[in-house]
Amino acid sequence: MRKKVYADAASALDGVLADGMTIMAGGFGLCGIPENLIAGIRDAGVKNLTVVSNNCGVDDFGLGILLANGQIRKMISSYVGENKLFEKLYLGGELELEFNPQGTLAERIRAGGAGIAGFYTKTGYGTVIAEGKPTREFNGHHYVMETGLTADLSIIKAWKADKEGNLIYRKTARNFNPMMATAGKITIVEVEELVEIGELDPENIHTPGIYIDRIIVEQGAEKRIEKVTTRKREEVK
Amino acid sequence: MRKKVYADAASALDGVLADGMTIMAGGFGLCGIPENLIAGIRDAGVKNLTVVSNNCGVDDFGLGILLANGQIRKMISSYVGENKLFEKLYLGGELELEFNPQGTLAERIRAGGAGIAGFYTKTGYGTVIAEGKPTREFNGHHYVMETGLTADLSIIKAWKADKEGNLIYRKTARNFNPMMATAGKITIVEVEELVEIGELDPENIHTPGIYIDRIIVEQGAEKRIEKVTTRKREEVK
Amino acid sequence: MAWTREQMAARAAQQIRDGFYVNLGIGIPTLVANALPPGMTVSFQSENGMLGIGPFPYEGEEDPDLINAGKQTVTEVPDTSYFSSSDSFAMIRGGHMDLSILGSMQVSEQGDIANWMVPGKMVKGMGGAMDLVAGAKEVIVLMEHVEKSGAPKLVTRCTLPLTGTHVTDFVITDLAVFEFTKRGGTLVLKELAPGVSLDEVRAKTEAKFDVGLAN
Amino acid sequence: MAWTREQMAARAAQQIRDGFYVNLGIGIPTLVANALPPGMTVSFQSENGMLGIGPFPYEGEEDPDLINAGKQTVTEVPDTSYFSSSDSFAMIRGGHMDLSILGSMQVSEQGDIANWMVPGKMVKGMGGAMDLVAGAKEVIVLMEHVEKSGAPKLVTRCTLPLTGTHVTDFVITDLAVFEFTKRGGTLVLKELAPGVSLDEVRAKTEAKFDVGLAN
Repeated sequence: MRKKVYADAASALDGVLADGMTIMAGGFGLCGIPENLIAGIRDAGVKNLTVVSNNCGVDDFGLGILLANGQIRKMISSYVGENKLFEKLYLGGELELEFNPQGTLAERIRAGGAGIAGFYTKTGYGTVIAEGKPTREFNGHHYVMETGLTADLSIIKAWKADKEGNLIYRKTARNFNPMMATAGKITIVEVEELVEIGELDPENIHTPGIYIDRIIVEQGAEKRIEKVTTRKREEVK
Repeated sequence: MRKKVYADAASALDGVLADGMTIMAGGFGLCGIPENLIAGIRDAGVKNLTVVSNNCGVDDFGLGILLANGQIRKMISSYVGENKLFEKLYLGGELELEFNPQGTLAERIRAGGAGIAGFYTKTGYGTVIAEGKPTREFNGHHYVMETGLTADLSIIKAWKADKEGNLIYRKTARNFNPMMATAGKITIVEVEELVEIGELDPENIHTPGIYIDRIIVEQGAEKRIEKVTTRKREEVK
Repeated sequence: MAWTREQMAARAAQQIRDGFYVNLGIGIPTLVANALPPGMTVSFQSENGMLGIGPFPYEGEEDPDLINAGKQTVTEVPDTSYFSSSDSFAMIRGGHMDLSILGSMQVSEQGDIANWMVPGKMVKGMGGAMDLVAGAKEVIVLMEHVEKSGAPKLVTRCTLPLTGTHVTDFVITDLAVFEFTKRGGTLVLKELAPGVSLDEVRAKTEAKFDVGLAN
Repeated sequence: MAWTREQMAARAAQQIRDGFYVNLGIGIPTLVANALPPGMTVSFQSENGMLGIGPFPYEGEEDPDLINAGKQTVTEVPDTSYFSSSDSFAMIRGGHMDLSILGSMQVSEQGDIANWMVPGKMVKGMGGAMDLVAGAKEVIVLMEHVEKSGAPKLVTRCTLPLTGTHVTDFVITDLAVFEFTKRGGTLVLKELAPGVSLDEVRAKTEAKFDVGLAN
């Protein structure tokens, strides 16, 4: 029997957290982030974290709450523009920052999970991103070598899981979650709905259960929208 | 308007074939192979082909019919053991052969479609596969550099397509088809069923339409099984 | 008279061909979607993992799981597909996007783009911009011709940190349209906004360019 | 008396822990699935793109779209998932498979495996074997102790072309069970088949090994 289902974030995080560890956190902006697990890490108080995540939340939500709590030592991200606290900590030298182009970040995580130690991309050639990295020419074009990325722990968000950990994501809440699922030594998923094994369509499983160690059902998630943009409804004739 | 749907293999292949070209052909064994498109290439008689495919069919079926017709100059494959004609042509010097480990072949094709010019894998380090290839050490382990692979044409097989070319595959007939869809300069898909745009679930599209140039509906496919293995039905109580 | 932002977007929309797959950056480029002539089939991609982007949702129908790369709420269209960030950038990096339209702070006469970082200011990050300029088949920069300070943005060499080198095909500003003869080739002035003179463009452009105006 | 193929498979099955994800090669390894003790949750992976493999189908229910890596018709189980070949080998190469059980022609005392090619004979190809031995957390070789000619298959150095170097953890033959102390470490004899003597194993083994038999 595989027992992957845990009662809540605290129990799922029990025994896997340590000061100084590297954590990958799924999501793009505030979309598809594991809210309960982030809160659980805040409550656990673990420190000196290196966090790999495309963004760093906003001041009072998402990974921003770990920043505010002084738990993050270094971020590996592609964009952190939505977070004023980030700016303050960074400029004050309290926070390390490694920028990766978004596609390079996504590919480094995929590579880490896929046993690819390094790969060559055109992205960033001739820019500051390539400084100090090996380069190579293929068919007359220049490429930069980037390395695979793994983490001690990945915390991700999915829409549904079965009890084996087979996952499906919803719309653009998929984003970085599938790759991070593969790149964590331990991967914990937070889902909106847990179903029995056999209820998900085997042809449409986005992440096979082999990548998932622990599962919790999300409780009281806010699912905040960063930028509400709408159009006016046309007049009904 | 995108007009991707063609009447049959002959019309879909019209204008894209040339002697000496490189063709990727989807499938694993005889499972998930584009039968109509292979027959169309045989009928077109184009020669000196380099064919990238995990296997080479059997003597009278699958890519075997292009071998029999003397159209293939070189194969890039991981396993060709099911084909006696292959052996004869190869030993007679009429056929070039490049073996890739199956995972390396799959990853090279994915890389080719994804703009990754090269990558480092442990697979094959210290074996004949690594001869002449750059190697590199990452964290004390040895890796071989393999290059991305693209083709002039990819012919693939899917279960369903909508008219935009969004695809879903069926069971293990998926295999190499999704990566090859991304790595062909032109990609033609052969499907069992064509549906209207909007009929496929956007969360479960295995290959987005951007990768698909031409679509045909399969006619009279045999879907041969290479090795029928069954168990006896239990007695009904 | 210089083009408005909407007119710049409309001019960029003219570069889009029927059937194109297009990625629009944030800012002025987002206006391009609304400027397309009717009857064209164009799919917009968002690098957070969506191909086939519809308009903003009706009020009250926003879905927190459905946003574009600018983090704005959007909607599906009938041919929408969703995928992961790695699959999304495989699509971008692999050269499958016909066109990327994005803003910039500087473009050099070699087609280098600098659009992600101003030294001394807080660095927000490059997001997907470096992948887009490296990967798209065609790159159009949409930007004001000069800085608020009046400093030229079409420059001999970018003084700001680069996003990519030799990556620009087309530059559309509020004053003029430029095209590179090829990647890393020569910059050519193709059009002037109505009432804008060649002299004004020369005065406000540091980059060397040829004049290839249609008459 | 030497172990039968079924007994070898049963011995290999003892190495499988509850919850394991396992890839079985063709030949004797396929017999391992039937030798598992009841009550264990084990998922079998097939490198052509399937996790969670059921038994062979009933006669008449074969599905041409549902085969294993040996090209045999198989069935689904309730937790089956399907994926592409690149995703499948990402799973294998990335170290996510707990165990790979495969046959071999030779295993060296350094744990090198040679199982894909005999020079002079027609080369069939390595298929997924090189990826499996390089990627799986644990690799068990199941093979006859000697060639039909009587030549040892546990050798000082492989004379056949290699599949991987320093990759073997466990070797189960019809005569004995061996374990490597670690990857690339020392080969240790752990068990003898009933009625098989240490002398017989010594005589039929070229590879240097320590004796660590339980009493």
